[in-house]
Amino acid sequence: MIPEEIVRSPSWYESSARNRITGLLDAETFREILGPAERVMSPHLELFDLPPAFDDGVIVGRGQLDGKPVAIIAQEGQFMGGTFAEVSGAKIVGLLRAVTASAGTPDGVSAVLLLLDTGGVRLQEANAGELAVSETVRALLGVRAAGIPVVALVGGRAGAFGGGGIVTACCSHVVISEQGRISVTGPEVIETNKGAEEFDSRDRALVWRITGGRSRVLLGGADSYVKGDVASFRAAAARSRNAAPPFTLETMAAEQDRLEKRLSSYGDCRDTPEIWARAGLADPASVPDIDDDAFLALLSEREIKHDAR
Amino acid sequence: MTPVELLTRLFPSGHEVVAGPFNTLAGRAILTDGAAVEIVGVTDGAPLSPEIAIELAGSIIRIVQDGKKTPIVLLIDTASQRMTRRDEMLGLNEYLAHLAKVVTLAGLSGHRTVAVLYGAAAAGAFIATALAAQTLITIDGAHPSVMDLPSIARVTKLPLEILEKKAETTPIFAPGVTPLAATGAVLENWTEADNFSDRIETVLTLEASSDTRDTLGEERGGRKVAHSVALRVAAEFGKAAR
Amino acid sequence: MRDWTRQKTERATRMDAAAPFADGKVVAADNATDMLRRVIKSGDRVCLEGDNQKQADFLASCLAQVDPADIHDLHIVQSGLVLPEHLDLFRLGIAKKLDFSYSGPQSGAIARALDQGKIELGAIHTYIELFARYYVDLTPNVALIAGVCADRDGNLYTGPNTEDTPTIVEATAYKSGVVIAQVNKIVDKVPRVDIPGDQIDFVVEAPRPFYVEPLFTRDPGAVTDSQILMAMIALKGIYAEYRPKRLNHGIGFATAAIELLLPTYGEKLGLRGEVATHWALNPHPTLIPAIESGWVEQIHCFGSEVGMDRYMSARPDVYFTGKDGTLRSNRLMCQNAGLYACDMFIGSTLQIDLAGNSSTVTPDRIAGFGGAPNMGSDAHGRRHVSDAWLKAGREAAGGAGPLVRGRKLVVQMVETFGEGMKPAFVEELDSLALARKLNMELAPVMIFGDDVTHIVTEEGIANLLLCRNADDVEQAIRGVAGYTPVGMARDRAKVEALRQRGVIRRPEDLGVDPMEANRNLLAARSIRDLVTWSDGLYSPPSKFRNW
Amino acid sequence: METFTIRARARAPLPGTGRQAIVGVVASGNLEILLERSETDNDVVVDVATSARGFRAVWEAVVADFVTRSSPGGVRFSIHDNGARPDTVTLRLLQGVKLLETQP
Repeated sequence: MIPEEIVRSPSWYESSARNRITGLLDAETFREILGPAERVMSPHLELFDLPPAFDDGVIVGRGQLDGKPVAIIAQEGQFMGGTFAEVSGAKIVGLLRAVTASAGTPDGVSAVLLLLDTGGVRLQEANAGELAVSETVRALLGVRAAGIPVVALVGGRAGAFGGGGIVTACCSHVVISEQGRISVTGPEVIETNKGAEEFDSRDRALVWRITGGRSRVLLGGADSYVKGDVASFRAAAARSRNAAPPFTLETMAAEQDRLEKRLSSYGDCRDTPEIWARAGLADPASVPDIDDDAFLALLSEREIKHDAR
Repeated sequence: MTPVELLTRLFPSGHEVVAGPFNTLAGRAILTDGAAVEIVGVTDGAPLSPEIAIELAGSIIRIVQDGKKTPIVLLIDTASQRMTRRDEMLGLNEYLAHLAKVVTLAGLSGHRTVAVLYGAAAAGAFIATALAAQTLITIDGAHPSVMDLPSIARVTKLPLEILEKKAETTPIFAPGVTPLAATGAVLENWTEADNFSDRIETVLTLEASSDTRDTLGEERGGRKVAHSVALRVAAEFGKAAR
Repeated sequence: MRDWTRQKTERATRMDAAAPFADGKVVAADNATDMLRRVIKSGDRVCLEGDNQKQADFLASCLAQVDPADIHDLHIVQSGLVLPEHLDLFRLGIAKKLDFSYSGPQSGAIARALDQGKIELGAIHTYIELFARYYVDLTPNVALIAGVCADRDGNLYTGPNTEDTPTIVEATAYKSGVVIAQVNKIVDKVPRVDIPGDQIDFVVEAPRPFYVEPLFTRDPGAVTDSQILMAMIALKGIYAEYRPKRLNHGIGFATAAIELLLPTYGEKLGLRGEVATHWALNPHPTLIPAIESGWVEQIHCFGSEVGMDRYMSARPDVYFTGKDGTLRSNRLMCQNAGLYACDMFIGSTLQIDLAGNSSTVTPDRIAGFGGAPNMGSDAHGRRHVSDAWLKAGREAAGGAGPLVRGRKLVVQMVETFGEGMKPAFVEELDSLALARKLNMELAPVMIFGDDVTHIVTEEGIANLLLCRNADDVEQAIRGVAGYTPVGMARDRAKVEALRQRGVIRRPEDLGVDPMEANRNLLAARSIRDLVTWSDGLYSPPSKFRNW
Repeated sequence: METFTIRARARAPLPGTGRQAIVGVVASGNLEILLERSETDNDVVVDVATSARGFRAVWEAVVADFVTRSSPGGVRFSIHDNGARPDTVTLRLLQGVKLLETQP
């Protein structure tokens, strides 16, 4: 009765951070660090008369994916927009530093899975949040420099905005679904500052054409495009940890080249269908509307893989 | 303070820095002992665009490729990242991340990296520039911020006056050098009376291989729990493996 | 000797005055305001077509530009007062008196204007009631209407959004009024003639297409577990119980949840083909999965819905379509269908009092009624029978006597607490305070308690048909009012006795497990899923997309 | 924010051996509940921190009904609430005890 294309298995977009972890890792392997019962919570939300969360919206720990140990970090986008703050950020940074320190030891992991679902910095803790992003960037690159891939998974309600967009692009590999969004300044903020003529945030098709999963993967801003179910994210995470670029001067020089070319090729475009037309896509206007299977087929035809991240 | 005034005070022994495209600058300076320092910068409070980010990153990659492990001083006067639909469409997040990555790579590759913030830096641009260096120095009058208070008021739906009042009790969210220094973002703030040349030479000799900003924030009382939380997570990480 | 043709003479005078601004029937957009100045006179009754969906928005902005010194004291008679320009007419002094049905986004502004004395209020009607008065005592002198396209003879294609237009035009044109249509385009030949040209006096090609509000689009992504629980309770306790085949749904999320549960939970209950086969309903996108799963025989629509046109054209066995292939909607006909030919109305409300009266009025908003009081009322003139109708009638009568007539099922679904933890159950409706403040003789009540047969909340069902006196009704309502003050003040013994009588049925009495009420039960969990169900035929408006 | 503690006596201890569980998220109109088997016998403790002021009586009624229905003796419920309605609170409480009961 129900069309096959309608995902009936748990949807990444709808799942909580905890349920995403459960679906992503091998059964019964997740070990949470500083779990809810430890009550490591934001000391600042009280000042704003806001209820805290037992985990401050970030769940960290380790487990196994296809039998190999991984470290995992998941932001809960429904709590305070999944924001980077003093405690939530410190949990991320602490885990990343521990991964680097354990590289090559029996406690080492094969990869870090970073489940982003964030509006960026928590403004009630703006300075701590901003620093947490900066410390995350540095700790994450430390992990990569130690030879351990960091895989970003983006497909939650909050997307990966603000500092979250920057952190995403620092990862070795970015997995995204149609609903996933990556950006720095959110459409609402651009509209507030520059007017609806610059960016009409209520035009959601436009928002997705600019920031959404399909646009990002076509432009090279994400590496793996998956259907929106948790199982597809799991499969992509397992695949991509073996094919991640190292964090080296060569990779950065290649990224410099890749990003320079993007600017010179598409810098004068106003909307993504212009980019796609210029890139030689047969029917650029249809890209947002075709189904996932058709889009995946289009991607595999074009082979836009790059190692420059 | 203009970039030239700043350079003259930092490097009285000499500097050869030229303006590049898009409000960037690049060049070299000489320390009092004759050692060289690479200079990369952004000027005039220019919002950080993909063009600026890629220009700065390109300069730094060439420095690292040089292989001499010369210290790099970043002179920063930007704004926030540029807020346009076009820049976001082109993946501004990747350009900002690329810049942050390249600055970090320089540090990991043996270059001492110090950012001197002599103007503004905000939000994502702050992360990609000043905060990406191993050490951040501010000059009196510098204005680092995450977001200005009126915008925070709008997003948090709190009246500005209330927010201003709360800012008096905690450095955790308000813009400016003092609160950001308290949270550990800024190592030192230099005033008009300071000898910039002595100072920069001292800072360049500091060991900076690990990120100690959370320790600094704990010591200064601006971020009381970040460091201990990070340590607890790290301590548990090994245990969770068994 | 009395002149029996004054209206015809007056009309001829106005037409002559307007002629210089027209080329035959065609008026250039730039001339529209000047033409209106010649055609409309102070004190006229004017229908400026606008309902809860389509708007003659260009003509509205033209009318708002006339000088109140030239034209004033207009009496506005139209179903929807929803554009800012509509309010401008009163603010500027062009219009004075108002008879309407629905205000939606302007509900706050109307309440303020009434309070300030800017509007002299005739009455708030249900649609069908206002339309009826067009033919008795509120006949428009001038009608400003909207269509998709027209030819130079004035033949009008109103298309999927036909809605109120034929009703307005009929009343105006056949009583010597003047009818002016704004169209998106003037063409050589219209796809079909919805309104014949001899009823249309002028056509104006508007600079942009007339506005249509996607009022009936509910994003499955926003359906909550509580709404799913209520939908399960309704399906098991009402649909499966009474088997209503012909029905109307309101626009709330709870009924959207029912629509999305039909192919899943409804299928499990074995209800396909047994209930909900024939509808008087706008083209709800959330009904697509049920239609595609073979639940629905046919649907007649009040209006269209943005993005649904292609889908409906491809499903002519279900929807009413013209020879050109597009939907034909008609609000008057569909309202009639809802009143006389449906066995059930089920919809949401904002407030219910202890007698079961319900209202969507809040202290500072007058949203009007639209069609709900009509859909949600028992038609005493009904004479044909159906099983559902008879069963409800027998429950109300307490038996099956020789002259027991049926009852329409009128079901109100409401979560015990609304936005901001505001209790939905109250001792006194806010509309009474509003009526006192504005000196209204009749407080605006959406559905009177004596028409309501069932109230569904997340706490269960109160079956008012089985109540035998006012005390039964009050305790039955308190019994499903949960933890609101009204609910906490219930008489526990009486409520338990009502439960024994089957007046109150809890989820557990129905075999509904609240733990199973979750979004995995929905046949579609997102707008994107609805597009997939429709095989790509549904193209939702941009504001509903997340791709 | 308003915080208070509600104490109750259940008919019996909650079955099962799970030590702790968490359900829900502190999203708008939602809540999280941390359940810990830390009380003795039939004691039930509910610590509430809620963003909605003035609803203590409602919380007490909800908890009383829940304790009658589920008998979660020996469990401490720690709640962070962001304006959840009573039916959501009841649902999360039921989900929580089910999770705690069935956990290894």
